[in-house]
Amino acid sequence: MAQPNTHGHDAHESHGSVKSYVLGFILSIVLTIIPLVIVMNDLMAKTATFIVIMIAAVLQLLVQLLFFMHLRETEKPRWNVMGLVLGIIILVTVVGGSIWIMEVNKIGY
Amino acid sequence: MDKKPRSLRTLIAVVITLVTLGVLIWGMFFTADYLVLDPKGPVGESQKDLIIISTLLCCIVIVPVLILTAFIVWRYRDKPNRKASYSPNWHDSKVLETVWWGVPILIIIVLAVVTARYTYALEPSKPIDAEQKPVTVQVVSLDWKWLFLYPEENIASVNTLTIPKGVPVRFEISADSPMNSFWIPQLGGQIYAMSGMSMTLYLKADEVGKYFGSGANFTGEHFAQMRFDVNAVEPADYQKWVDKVKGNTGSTLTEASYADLAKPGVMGQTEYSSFPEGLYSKIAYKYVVDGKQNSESSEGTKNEGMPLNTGFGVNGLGEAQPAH
Amino acid sequence: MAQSVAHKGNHSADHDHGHHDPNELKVLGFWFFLISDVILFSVLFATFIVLRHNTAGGPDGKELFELPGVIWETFILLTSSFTSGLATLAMNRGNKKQLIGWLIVTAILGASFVGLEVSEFVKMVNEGAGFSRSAFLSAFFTLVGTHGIHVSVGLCWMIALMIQLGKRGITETTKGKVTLISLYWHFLDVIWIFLLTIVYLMGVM
Amino acid sequence: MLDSIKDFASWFFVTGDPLIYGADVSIVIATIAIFWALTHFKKWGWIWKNWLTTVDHKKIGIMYILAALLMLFRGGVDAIMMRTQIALPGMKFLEPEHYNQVFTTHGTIMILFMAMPLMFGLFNIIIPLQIGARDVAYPFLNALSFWLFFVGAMLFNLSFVIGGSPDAGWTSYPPLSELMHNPGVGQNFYIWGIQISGIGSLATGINFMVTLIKMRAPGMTLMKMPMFSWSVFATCIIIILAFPILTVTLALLFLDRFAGGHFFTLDLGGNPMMYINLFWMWGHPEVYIVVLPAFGIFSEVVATFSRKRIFGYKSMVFALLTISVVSFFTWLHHFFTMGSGADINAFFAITTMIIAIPTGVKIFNWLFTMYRGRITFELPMMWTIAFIPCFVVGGMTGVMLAVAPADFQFHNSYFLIAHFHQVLIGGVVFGYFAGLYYWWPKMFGFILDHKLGVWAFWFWNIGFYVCFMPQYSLGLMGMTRRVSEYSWDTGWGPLNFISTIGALLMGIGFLFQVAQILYSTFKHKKVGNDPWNARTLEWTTASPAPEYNFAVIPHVHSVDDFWEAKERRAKGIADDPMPPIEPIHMPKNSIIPPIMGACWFVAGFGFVFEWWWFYIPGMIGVAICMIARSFSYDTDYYIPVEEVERTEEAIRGSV
Ligand code: HEA
Ligand code: HEA
Ligand SMILES: [Cu+2]
Repeated sequence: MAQPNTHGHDAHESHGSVKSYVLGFILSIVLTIIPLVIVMNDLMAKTATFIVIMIAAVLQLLVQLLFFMHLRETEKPRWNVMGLVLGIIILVTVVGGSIWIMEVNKIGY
Repeated sequence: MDKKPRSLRTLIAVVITLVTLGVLIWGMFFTADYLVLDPKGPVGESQKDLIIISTLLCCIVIVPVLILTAFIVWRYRDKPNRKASYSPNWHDSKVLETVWWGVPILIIIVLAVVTARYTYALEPSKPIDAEQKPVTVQVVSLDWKWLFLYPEENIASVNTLTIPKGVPVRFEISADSPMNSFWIPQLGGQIYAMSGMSMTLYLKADEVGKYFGSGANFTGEHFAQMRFDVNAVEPADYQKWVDKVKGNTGSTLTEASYADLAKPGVMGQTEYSSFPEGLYSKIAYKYVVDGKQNSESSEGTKNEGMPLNTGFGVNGLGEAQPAH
Repeated sequence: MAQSVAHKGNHSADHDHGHHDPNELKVLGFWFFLISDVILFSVLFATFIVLRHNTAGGPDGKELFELPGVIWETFILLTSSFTSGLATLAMNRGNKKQLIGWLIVTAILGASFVGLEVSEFVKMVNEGAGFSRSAFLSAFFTLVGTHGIHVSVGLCWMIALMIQLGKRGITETTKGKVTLISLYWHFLDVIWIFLLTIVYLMGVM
Repeated sequence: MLDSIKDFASWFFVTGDPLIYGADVSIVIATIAIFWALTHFKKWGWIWKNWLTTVDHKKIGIMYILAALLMLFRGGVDAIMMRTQIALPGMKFLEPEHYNQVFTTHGTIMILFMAMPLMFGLFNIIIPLQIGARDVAYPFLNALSFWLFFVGAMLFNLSFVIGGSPDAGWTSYPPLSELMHNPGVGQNFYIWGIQISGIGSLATGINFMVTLIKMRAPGMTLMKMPMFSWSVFATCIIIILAFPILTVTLALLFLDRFAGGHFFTLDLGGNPMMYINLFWMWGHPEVYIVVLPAFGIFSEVVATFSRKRIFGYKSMVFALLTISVVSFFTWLHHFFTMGSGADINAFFAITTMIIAIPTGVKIFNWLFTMYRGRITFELPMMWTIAFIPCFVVGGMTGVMLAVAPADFQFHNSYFLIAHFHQVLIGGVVFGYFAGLYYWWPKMFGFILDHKLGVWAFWFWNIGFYVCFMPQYSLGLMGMTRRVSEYSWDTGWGPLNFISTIGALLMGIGFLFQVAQILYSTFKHKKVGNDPWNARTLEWTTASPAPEYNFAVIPHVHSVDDFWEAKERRAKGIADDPMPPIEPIHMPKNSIIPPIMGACWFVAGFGFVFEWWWFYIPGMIGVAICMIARSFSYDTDYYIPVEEVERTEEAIRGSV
C-alpha cells in the first residue's frame, strides 16, 4: 500500500503506444463493419444475426477496454476490473431479469 | 438495572396489573378472527398449511437462537467473582462455523423445495380440480368500488359478490383505475388487478358463508372503502339469486351508467340485471390503439391474436376463451 | 498560519503521508463512477428492450431508422475515441501543443456526432415520431438522448480542460484530468456500440 | 389582480388544516429565531466558516446526524398521527387524503431522509478515523453530497406546507403516481426530493469505496480492517450498483409527468409494471444498504463490550459480501402477486431465502463473540442485545414472506408492515442508536447520560413489541396496509388500539433521548480518548478528534491493533517510538458545495412546479459551480508542524 513518494509516476501513466492505439482502432473498425454488413445485406437468419452482432459488440467492448482504457495496466489489486465485472453481472441481471419478468407477464393468464 | 428492595404492596400491585393486562391482551389476541388461518376453501387451506410448515421450519433455528441469546447474555454478564470462563482471544472454531452455515442451509433447502412445490401447485391461474365446470366472474377494480360481472348469467354487481358453494370460480381480474389487488383471505391469496391486462385466479368456497374481501393494493384517496362481501351460497340458492337479480329489470348496467360508475367515488352495494356485451374486454383493453405491436409476442402463446398495447396478451376474455 | 500550496503537482517534496497519489485516487473513483453509469445505461437499455414493441400504432424502428446517418455517427465516434487516445499519448510525451491539438480534433468529432444526432431527432419529430408518440419512442429518445447528453457534457468538460491546459500546461493536476476525460470518452464509445447494436441494428432487423 | 394572487396563494400554499397552519407558524418562528440568534450572538461568521463551508468529514458527519435526528422526529410524528387515526374504528382525526400523504411521507422520510443520512453521518465520522486516514478520498465531493442530501430532504419536506405532499406511498407506483391519477405537484416533490439526495448518496458511496480501498493506514491490509469498515465497504458496493437504478426510474417517471413520456402510463404503450420491476431492483438492495452498516456497528460493539475478539472474522466478512451481492437477485419478492408465473416466483423465492443463511451466520458469530466474554451493559451494548431477538424474529417473518404462495396471503397486509418495522427498527434504528451511543464521545468528547438512556431503551423496546406484535395478528385478520379507516365489524379495533399505545411508548422513548442529549450536553463529563476500553484505531486519537485526525499516521499490525497495543503496554512493553510530526496536508474549505446545493434546490423547486424561469437558472447555477470547481486549483494547504504540536499539547493538557 504505502509506496514512497517518488516523483515520476510514469509507471502507471505512460501506458499505451501509438502502435497499440492504431491496432485497437483498426480492430474496432473491423468489428463495427462486420455487423453492419451482415444486417444491411440480410446475410443471416434472425437468431444468427443476433448472436453475431452481440458477439461483435462484446469484442468491441474488450478492444476498447484493453487497447484504449488500459484495463490491464493498472496497479496490482485491480479494483477497477473487479468493479467492472460486478457491474457487468448486475447489468446482465437488470437487463435479463427485466426481460424475463416482463416477457413472461406478457404471456399472462 | 437497579435492585432496590420493593415493598410487598408495590409488588402485589405490579403483579395484579400485569396479570390483568396479560389477560386483557391474551383476550384480544386469542379471540381475534384470524381469517387467513381459518380458510374455507382449498386454496386458502393449502396456503394455511404452507404458512404453518414454513413457520415450523424457521422455528427450528429461530427458537434455539432466542434461547441461546438469553442464555449467553445472562451467563457471561460481567459481575464480581462470576464462575463462567472468559477467553478473550477465542475467536475461531471450524466445527461451530460449519454448524451454523450448515444447519440454516439444510433448512433453507427443505423450505425451498416445499416452496417450489407449492408455487407450482398454487399457481393462481391453474384450474382447481373439481367435477363441476367453473363459474366465471369478471372482476374490475374501479375508483373505490369493485365491479363484478357474471358473463354466463349476464348480470353484474358492485361491492358484493355471490358465488356457489363447492364450485370452482374462475376470476378474471382487471382494473379501470390504479393497480389494485383482489383478496378474499378466507378463500385464498390475492392477485393484482391491473388495467390493460386480465389476470386469472381460481378460488373455491367449501362452506356456505359470508366472507370478507378487500382491495389490497393502494389505489388512492378512498382506498379504505374498497371492501366487499363474498356470499358463498348453495348452488340452488345461487341460481335463485341469479334469477332474482335478472328479474329486477329496473337496474341495468349500460355504457352510460358504467361511465358514471367508473368515476372516482365511493358507493354501497348494488346489483344489475344485465350489462353490455363485451364490457369486460372493453375495460381491460381500453387503452389499446391497435394490435400491431403485439403480433410478435403472441407467437405461439396462449394469447393468440389478443391485441393489447402494453404488450401483455391475455387469454380468457369472455369472448375468446381458449379451452383449458 | 497555514500556508497554501497552489499547485500540488509542481510541489516536488510532497510531504503528504502519501500512501496515495491524488491522480491515482481520482482515476479509481472515476472508474467506480463509470461502473455506476454502466448500471444507469443498463436500466435504460432494459426499459427500451421491454417497451420496444409498444409502438401504439405509431412507427417502429424499421420504419424510422435510417442507417446511413447512424453509420456516420458510429465512425465519427470511433475515430474520436482514437484521437482522444492520441491526445493522452501526446500528453505522456509532454507535448502540450499536440495534446491540445488532438483534443480539438476529438471535440470537433464529438460535436459533429451530436449535431448529426440532433438533426436525426429533429427529422423524426417532424415526421410525427416524437417523444410522446409511444412508449417505444419515449424509451428510444431517452436512451439515445442520454448518451447524447453524456457526449455533450464531455464536450463542455473538454473545452474547459483545453483552457486550463493552455493556461497551466501539463502538470500533475491537468494530467489527471486528461486521463479522466479520455477514459470517459472511450466509455461513451463503448456505450454507443451497444446502442448501435441493440437499438439500431436490431431495430431494422 | 388581487383575486388571482389569492387564487395562486391558496393553490401554492397548503391550506385548510389546523395541523398545517401550526406547522407553517412554527417553521416561520423557528427560522426567525435561528436568524435572530445567529445575528445576536454574532455567529454568522462562525457557522459559515466552521460548518456550512466545511469539508471536514467529522463536521459533515455531525451535520448529517443532526438532520437525520430531525427527520426521525418528523417521521415519528407522522407515525403517531397515523397510529392515532387508525387507533379505533371510525376515527376522524385525519381525512383519508391527508392520511395517505402522511404514510407516504413517513415511509419516504424514514428510509431516505432518516436512515440514509444517519448512516452517512456515522460513515463520515468513523470511517477515516477507523482506518487511520486524515480524511475521505474526496473531501469536496463529500461536502457536496451532504448538501445534496440536505436540499433534497428540505425540498421533500417543503411539500408539507407548499403545493401539497405526495400521496402514492413511498413506493409511488404508477399509474397512481402518474399525471392521470395524480395531477398535483406532490408527486414531483417526491421525485425531486429523492432524486437530488440520491445523487448525493451515489457520490458518497463512491467516495467511501475509494476511501476504504486507498486510504487505509499503512499495514492495514483488507483482512485487518475493522468490521464496521467492512460493512461500509459492502454497503458501498450496493450503493454504487443500486442507486443509478433509482435515478433512472425516477427520471423516467418524471419524464412521463413532465414531458409527456409513456414509460409507465396506461395509454400509448406504457407499462406500469416496468416501474414496479425497476423500483424494487433498487428498493430491495436499499434495505440492505441501511442494514449492513448496522451489522458493522453491532460487530464493533459486541467485541468491545464482551472484551473479546470478534468471533469468525473471516466468515463475517464473507457473509457481508455475500449479502451485498445476493441482495441484487431477490427483488421480485415484492411482487409475487403480479402473476409472473410459477417459474419466476419459485426462483425469486429461493434467492430470497438464501439471504437468511449469511445473515444467520452473522447472528451466530455475534452470539459466540459474547460467549465466554465479559459482557458489560453500557448503552450501546444494551441496544445490541435488544437487536438480536428483534431482528431474528423479523428476519424469520421475512423468510415466511419469501414463501411465494404464502405471500399471496401476507402481501400488503399488516403482517408485512410488522415484518419490515421489525427489521428496520430492530435492525437499523437499534443499530444506529447503538452506534450513536458508542461513538458519541468520539464526536463530542462526552458520554450520554446512562440513566436517561436506560429509560429511553425500555420505552423503545417495550413500545416496539406492543406496537408491532399486534400488527402480525392484524395482518392475519385481513387488515391491509394503507387504509385510513375501518369499521367496527372488522374486529380490528382492539389490536389497533394496543398498537397505537406502543407507538406512543416509542415516542416517549424518543423524548427521553432528546432529554438525554440536552442533559448530557449541559452537564457533561469530559472523557478521554478511549472511554469504553475499545479496540480500534478511532479510539487512539483525541475525543473529539483534531481536524487532522492523527498527528502521525498509525501503523497497523492486526485487526484489533489498539487493543493489542494496550495489552502490550499493560505488559510493560514500550510502544514503538513516535515518528516525528510532519506538515499535514489538508483540503481547504469551499463555498461551492452549499452554493451548488442551493442551485439544485432552486432547480428542483422549478421542476416541481414546472417553472422554467426557476429550473433553467438553477441548472445554469449548477453548471457554473461545476466549472468554477474545475478551474479552482487552490484547494488544499499544509498545517505546519508547530501548529500540530500546539494542538496536540492543548489536547493532552485538557485531559
Ligand atoms: C432493513 C430492512 C430489511 C431487512 C434486513 C429485510 C430482510 C428480509 N426481508 Fe424484508 N422488507 C423490508 C425491509 C427489510 N427486509 C421492507 C421495508 C419491506 C416492504 C416494503 C414495502 O412494501 O413498502 C420488506 C418486504 C419484504 C418482502 C415482500 C413482502 C410483500 O410485499 O409481500 C419479503 C418477501 O420475501 C421480504 C423478505 C425478507 C427476507 C427473507 C429478509 C432476510 O434478509 C432476513 C434474514 C434474517 C433472518 C432469517 C434472521 C436471522 C437468521 C438466522 C438466525 C439463521 C437461520 C434462519 C433460518 C433458516 C430461517 N421482505
Ligand atoms: C426506518 C424506517 C421506519 C421507521 C423507523 C418507522 C417507525 C415507525 N413506523 Fe413506519 N413505515 C416505514 C418505515 C419506518 N417506520 C415505511 C417504509 C412504511 C411504508 C409507507 C408506505 O406504505 O408507503 C411505514 C408504514 C407504517 C405504518 C403503516 C401505515 C399504513 O400502511 O397505513 C405504520 C402503522 O402503524 C407505521 C408505524 C410506525 C411507528 C409507530 C413507528 C415508530 O417507531 C415511530 C416512533 C416515534 C417517534 C420516534 C416519534 C417521536 C415524536 C414525538 C415524541 C412527538 C410526539 C408528537 C405528537 C404526538 C404529535 N409505519
Ligand atoms: Cu425486499
